[in-house]
Amino acid sequence: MSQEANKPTDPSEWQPRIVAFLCNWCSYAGADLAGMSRFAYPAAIKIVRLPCSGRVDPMFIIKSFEQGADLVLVSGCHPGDCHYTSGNYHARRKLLAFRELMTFLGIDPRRFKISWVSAAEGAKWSSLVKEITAEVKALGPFETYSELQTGGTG
Amino acid sequence: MKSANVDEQVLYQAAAGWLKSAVDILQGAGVEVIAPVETDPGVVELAAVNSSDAVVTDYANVRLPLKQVFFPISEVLLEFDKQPDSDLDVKSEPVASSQEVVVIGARPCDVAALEALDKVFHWDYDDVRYSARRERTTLVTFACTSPDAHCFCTSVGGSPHNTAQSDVLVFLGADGQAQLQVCRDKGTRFIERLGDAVKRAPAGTTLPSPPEVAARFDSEKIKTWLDENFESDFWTDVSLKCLGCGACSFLCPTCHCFDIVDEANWRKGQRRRNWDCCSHPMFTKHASGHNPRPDQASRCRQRVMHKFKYFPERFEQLACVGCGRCTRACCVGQNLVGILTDIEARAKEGNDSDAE
Amino acid sequence: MLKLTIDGQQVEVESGRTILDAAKLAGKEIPTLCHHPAVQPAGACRICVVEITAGDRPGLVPACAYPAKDGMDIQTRSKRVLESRRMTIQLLLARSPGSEVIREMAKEHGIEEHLFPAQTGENGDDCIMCGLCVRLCQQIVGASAICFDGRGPDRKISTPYKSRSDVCLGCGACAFVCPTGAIDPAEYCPNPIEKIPNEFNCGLDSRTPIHIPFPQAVPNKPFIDRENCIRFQTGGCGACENICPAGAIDYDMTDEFVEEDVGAIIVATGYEIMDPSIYEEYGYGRYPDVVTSLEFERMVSASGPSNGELTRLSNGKPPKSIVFLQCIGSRRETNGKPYCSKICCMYTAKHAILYKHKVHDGQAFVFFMDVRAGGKNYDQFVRRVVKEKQATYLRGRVSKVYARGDKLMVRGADTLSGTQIEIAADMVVLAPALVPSSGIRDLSQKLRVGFDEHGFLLEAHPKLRPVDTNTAGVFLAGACHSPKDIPESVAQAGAAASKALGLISHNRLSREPTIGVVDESSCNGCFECEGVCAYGAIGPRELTDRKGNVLATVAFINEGLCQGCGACAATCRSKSIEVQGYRDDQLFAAITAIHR
Amino acid sequence: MNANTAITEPLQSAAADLLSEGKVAVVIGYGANGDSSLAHPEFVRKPEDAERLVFDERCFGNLAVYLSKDSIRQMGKIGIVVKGCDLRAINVLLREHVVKREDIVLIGVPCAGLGDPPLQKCSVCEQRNPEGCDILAGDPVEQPQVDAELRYKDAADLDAKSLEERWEYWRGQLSKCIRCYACRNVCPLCYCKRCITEKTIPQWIESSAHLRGNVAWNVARAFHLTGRCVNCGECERACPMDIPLGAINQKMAQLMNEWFDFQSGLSSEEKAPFTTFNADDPETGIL
Repeated sequence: MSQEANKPTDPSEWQPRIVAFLCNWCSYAGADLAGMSRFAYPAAIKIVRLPCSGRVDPMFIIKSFEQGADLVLVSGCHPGDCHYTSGNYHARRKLLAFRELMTFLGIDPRRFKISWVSAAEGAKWSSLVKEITAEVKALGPFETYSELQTGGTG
Repeated sequence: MKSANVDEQVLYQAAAGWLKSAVDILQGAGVEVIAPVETDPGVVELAAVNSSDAVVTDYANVRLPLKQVFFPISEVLLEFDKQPDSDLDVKSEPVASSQEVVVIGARPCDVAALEALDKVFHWDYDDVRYSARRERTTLVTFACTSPDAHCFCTSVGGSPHNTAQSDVLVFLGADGQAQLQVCRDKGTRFIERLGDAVKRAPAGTTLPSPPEVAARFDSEKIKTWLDENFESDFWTDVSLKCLGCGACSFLCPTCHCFDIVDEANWRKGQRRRNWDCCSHPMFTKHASGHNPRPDQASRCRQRVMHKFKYFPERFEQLACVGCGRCTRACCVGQNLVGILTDIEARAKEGNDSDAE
Repeated sequence: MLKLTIDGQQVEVESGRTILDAAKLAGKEIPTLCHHPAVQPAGACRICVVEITAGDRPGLVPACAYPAKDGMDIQTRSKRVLESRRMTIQLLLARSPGSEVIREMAKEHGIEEHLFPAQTGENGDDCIMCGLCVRLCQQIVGASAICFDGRGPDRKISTPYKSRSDVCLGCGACAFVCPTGAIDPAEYCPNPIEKIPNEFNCGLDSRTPIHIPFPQAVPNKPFIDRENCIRFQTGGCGACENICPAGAIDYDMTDEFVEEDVGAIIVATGYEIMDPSIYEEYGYGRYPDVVTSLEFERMVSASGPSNGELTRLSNGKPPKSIVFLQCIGSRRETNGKPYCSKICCMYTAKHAILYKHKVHDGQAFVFFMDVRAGGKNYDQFVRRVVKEKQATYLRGRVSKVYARGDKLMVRGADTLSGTQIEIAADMVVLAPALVPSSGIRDLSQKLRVGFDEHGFLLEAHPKLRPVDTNTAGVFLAGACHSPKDIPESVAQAGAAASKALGLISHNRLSREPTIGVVDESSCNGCFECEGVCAYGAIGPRELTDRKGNVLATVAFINEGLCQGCGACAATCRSKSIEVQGYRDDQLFAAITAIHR
Repeated sequence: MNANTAITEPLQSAAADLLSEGKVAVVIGYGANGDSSLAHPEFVRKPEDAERLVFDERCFGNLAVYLSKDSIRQMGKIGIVVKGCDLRAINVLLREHVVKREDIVLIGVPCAGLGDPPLQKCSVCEQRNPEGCDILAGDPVEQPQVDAELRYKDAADLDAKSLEERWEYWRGQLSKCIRCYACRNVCPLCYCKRCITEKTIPQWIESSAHLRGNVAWNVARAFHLTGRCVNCGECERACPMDIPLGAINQKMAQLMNEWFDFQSGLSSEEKAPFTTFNADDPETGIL
């Protein structure tokens, strides 16, 4: 896996677009640590830094899909570790409910991941990104969503 | 719209199966056919059809009015793209394809509503998109057979057999037979296309008499009252139950307000025209935050005033065809006819008191 | 005021007082037995007799019961008085020959020969039949559980019919006031008499319901422990009120909640020690001579339960050999605390010295993992203990403590010499791990301060903001943050205090700008944001017109409390809250910019 | 249409009393609306007009929606006719400080269910007799035992389909949306002064009635009602395009019930699920 991540990407190969919303204190720091510790991971992931996973509004996820994301990840501190005491607990309730809503509407829930990565888990971050990148590559482009623009009464 | 009234409205007869032949012939000629189809149980909408099998004929009216064929709910006006290494690229959407369209089966009220839309979209500025769609489209209207309690076309100058703006008015008979009345020259072309499927009706053939739609009010009296009652508690009272949704306007065959929006990220996007509605508070809200129609009372007033005062003043016709959709769709039982008869009653009261 | 003369000395007392009261004022000592200031006098024991020589009917009267009168002339040590007292003592000696108190009194009065034969058996116990206990139980406790029972030689203090009493509270007041210590309430009390353990002394002795919690308490005033106070349990007693000369006792005082608006909070809730009985191998809780370091600290303290006399709890003899065990629960990854409790190395060295002060010929051993003596002069101190052979330091752990005879066998490894050793000890002192105070989690939730897996409160940054918490205005001092010794705690407390002063000494508060801001024009005032705010930063704010009419109540974010997490912004359905620096339009731009 | 006189009469007299005693400035109730199939909202401000109030099997509307309307609130204290289902919405409004309990007088009406066949919400209604009202018009009706299984039946039926089938279904349904916002405006809990769709900086939800905008709008609508929606079914009733919005709301209500043992609107005290948490909340599917 890590070798693959280090390989130069084949420009002809389809590259997924992953949007990740990371909390500033744990997951963003974990991603930082992954970098400092020289853990390689695929470049398909684009990070939006937030103060806390509790800041995530489901609209962020919808908008990411609208903009062509093939996968959206929200990552925060482990339960009990929230820098803001309880933001990730609120996020957990909302985001899991949001995923159920997606699923109910028939939008593939595999396109939306939630994870807890602490500031100390650089290695976890690296392997997580590798894992989800491989998964989304296997799933292919998120056509269900990208075709929506032309659908509807309009 | 380049389909002039014919000098003499000629009547044709069609045997059972004419509709199937018509659809087949039109599709064979590369014409897009739009007809009433059942989309949900008990719900009929106008939609493109591939065969006559899907076409339904026993319905009161379609849910979304005919206007959507010419004035879509949402349409792209232009697209823009700015890539880092190139100039801004702006692409205007083609106005409309040149493909001919025949709409079979709209109701006379919906078709008559186009008269109002034609005037609006053709007034100080020619709306090329609307006009192009109108131009390529032939309207084969089904005469109305089953008006319901909410219908009031006869009170606003229409009738179940109104021929206004129809190219052909079809009177469906039993067993799939029909009488086709050619009203405009596009209709003549349509009849010609049908060939053997139709033949001239013998002289003296009579048309069925239109079903009864009771006259409910006198729009002249209403206008007189509206002229003098811009400020009236009536508007507050009548608007109390209105929740300000857009169901009435969006389903109205003559409502034509729209909004233009840009949907874009920071590189590319579209400019779209979307239906809008004067019941929504945002409709008149200024960028400053000021809203000249700050409450539902003023918005309700606007809707009635526009249809029964402003529009007639400008275009010498009402902006209402009496289809009754607004009343049927209203989730709080707001009733346009009720409002208008109330107004009429007030107008009378006023006259009486004036007389005293 | 009454004027009287006692042993030739003029004294003034209020009317209604007794001769005994007057004598006390005059500084004249009159021996008493059946007297207690809170109980109505009975004059039963006659030991307090004095002689009235003038001003009233002359003769011998009991000072405790006889009212003082104006113009009285009283002798407390006249020949008649002393003879009478001696005779009384002689009789008491016959009745209670074994009583220390009576014998002491006899000695003081120069009695060498016993005039009467000593009673034996049941008729010769320590009870002098003064009835103080009976009066007390009736008048003060209000229980009337005991009385005189039987006649003549069979007369005894007991419950009626000598059966176990169901009105006896088991308060033990009878035993407490008995001048000769003759009463064992367990004889008639249906409930086990539970002494109230003295918390400050680790329960090594007991205390009264009204007590001063510990010697250096601030304020240094007694308080009433209501759960154990008879007054609050039965409405009886009131002894403390009766005898308090300052009239300071007020039973109507209640606990009150005091609300103060403050600009900063310093948390200094300290630590507790972990209960070492979970480690069965050390025998704590099973062997009385296995004690914790804190118990040992009290045992050697001059103000402790034994007034500084170090004795074994099992047999009261001084421990001739003592073993100190370090790291009980500390630095233990499994079934313990992974951290170093930091203070144990130093206090154990101190304890070794204190032990040698108490037991000069005793032998002390210390089992340790490492000696962690980082700190000014710390290492020198420990080395002195080792060098001066105050204690023998053994590097290794103890596997088992078990009893053999009256000794505790301590079996452990000396890893430096590579041998197994076994020490026969009289006392074993454990140094348990330090843990945060038990209420810390509740408190941290109230203060919205994070805590680590052990319950120690989290600092904002381990290096750069070690005194701050992530909640603005809340600072940490001492062992609530991590195990700390006194100098460190004092240093941190000073830092916390100056941080707090720095915060509140300015007219305006400056802080990072990434905080929530409410759009008051669109806020619905549903206050769902309030529910998700971890800092209590959101409250209501009334929007008024110029006349002061309330137009709407909207959310208001306290800029000083908000930490900018954005949970409120994500919860607000009308999007009326923005977090500066993470505004919706900024995030929208970030999301759309990701995709080309 | 037969007005239920056993309820209508006490209802009218209660309204007349409240108005004549000056306890309320307006009574929101139902009016006959001729022979229409829907009784319309009636705003009675004079005691003599109380006779305009009715209660019958056409009283579908949830009048709680008017409690947040400025035009009504300006009148003063409000008396409102509530069925058990409507009361649940009012409980949420109370919890969310939209109205104060002391500013409204609740006139409860017992309701054995509306619609023929009965509405789904009526077949699982456990609040046939609204509790905690100030006035109860008419005698209580029998409250049958409700099969909790059926409470979320519409959602469960869709849940039984495959992901692809569901997408096919909702694609079709949401394509119909014309963005008239009747669902929002009729909802008693959609009282935002500024709906998220009306915020333009940034515009999270595209206003165009294309499927992408429609999905965004309907997801936002459903999510904003999660843990709040009382399943009164007004959105679905109001939708001129007959989109089965109730099933989406049911799904989210089912989740809240399953995960947090929470049913919205049963009390005005309980915290909404999205404003609180438990450390041991469900956590499946988190990496």
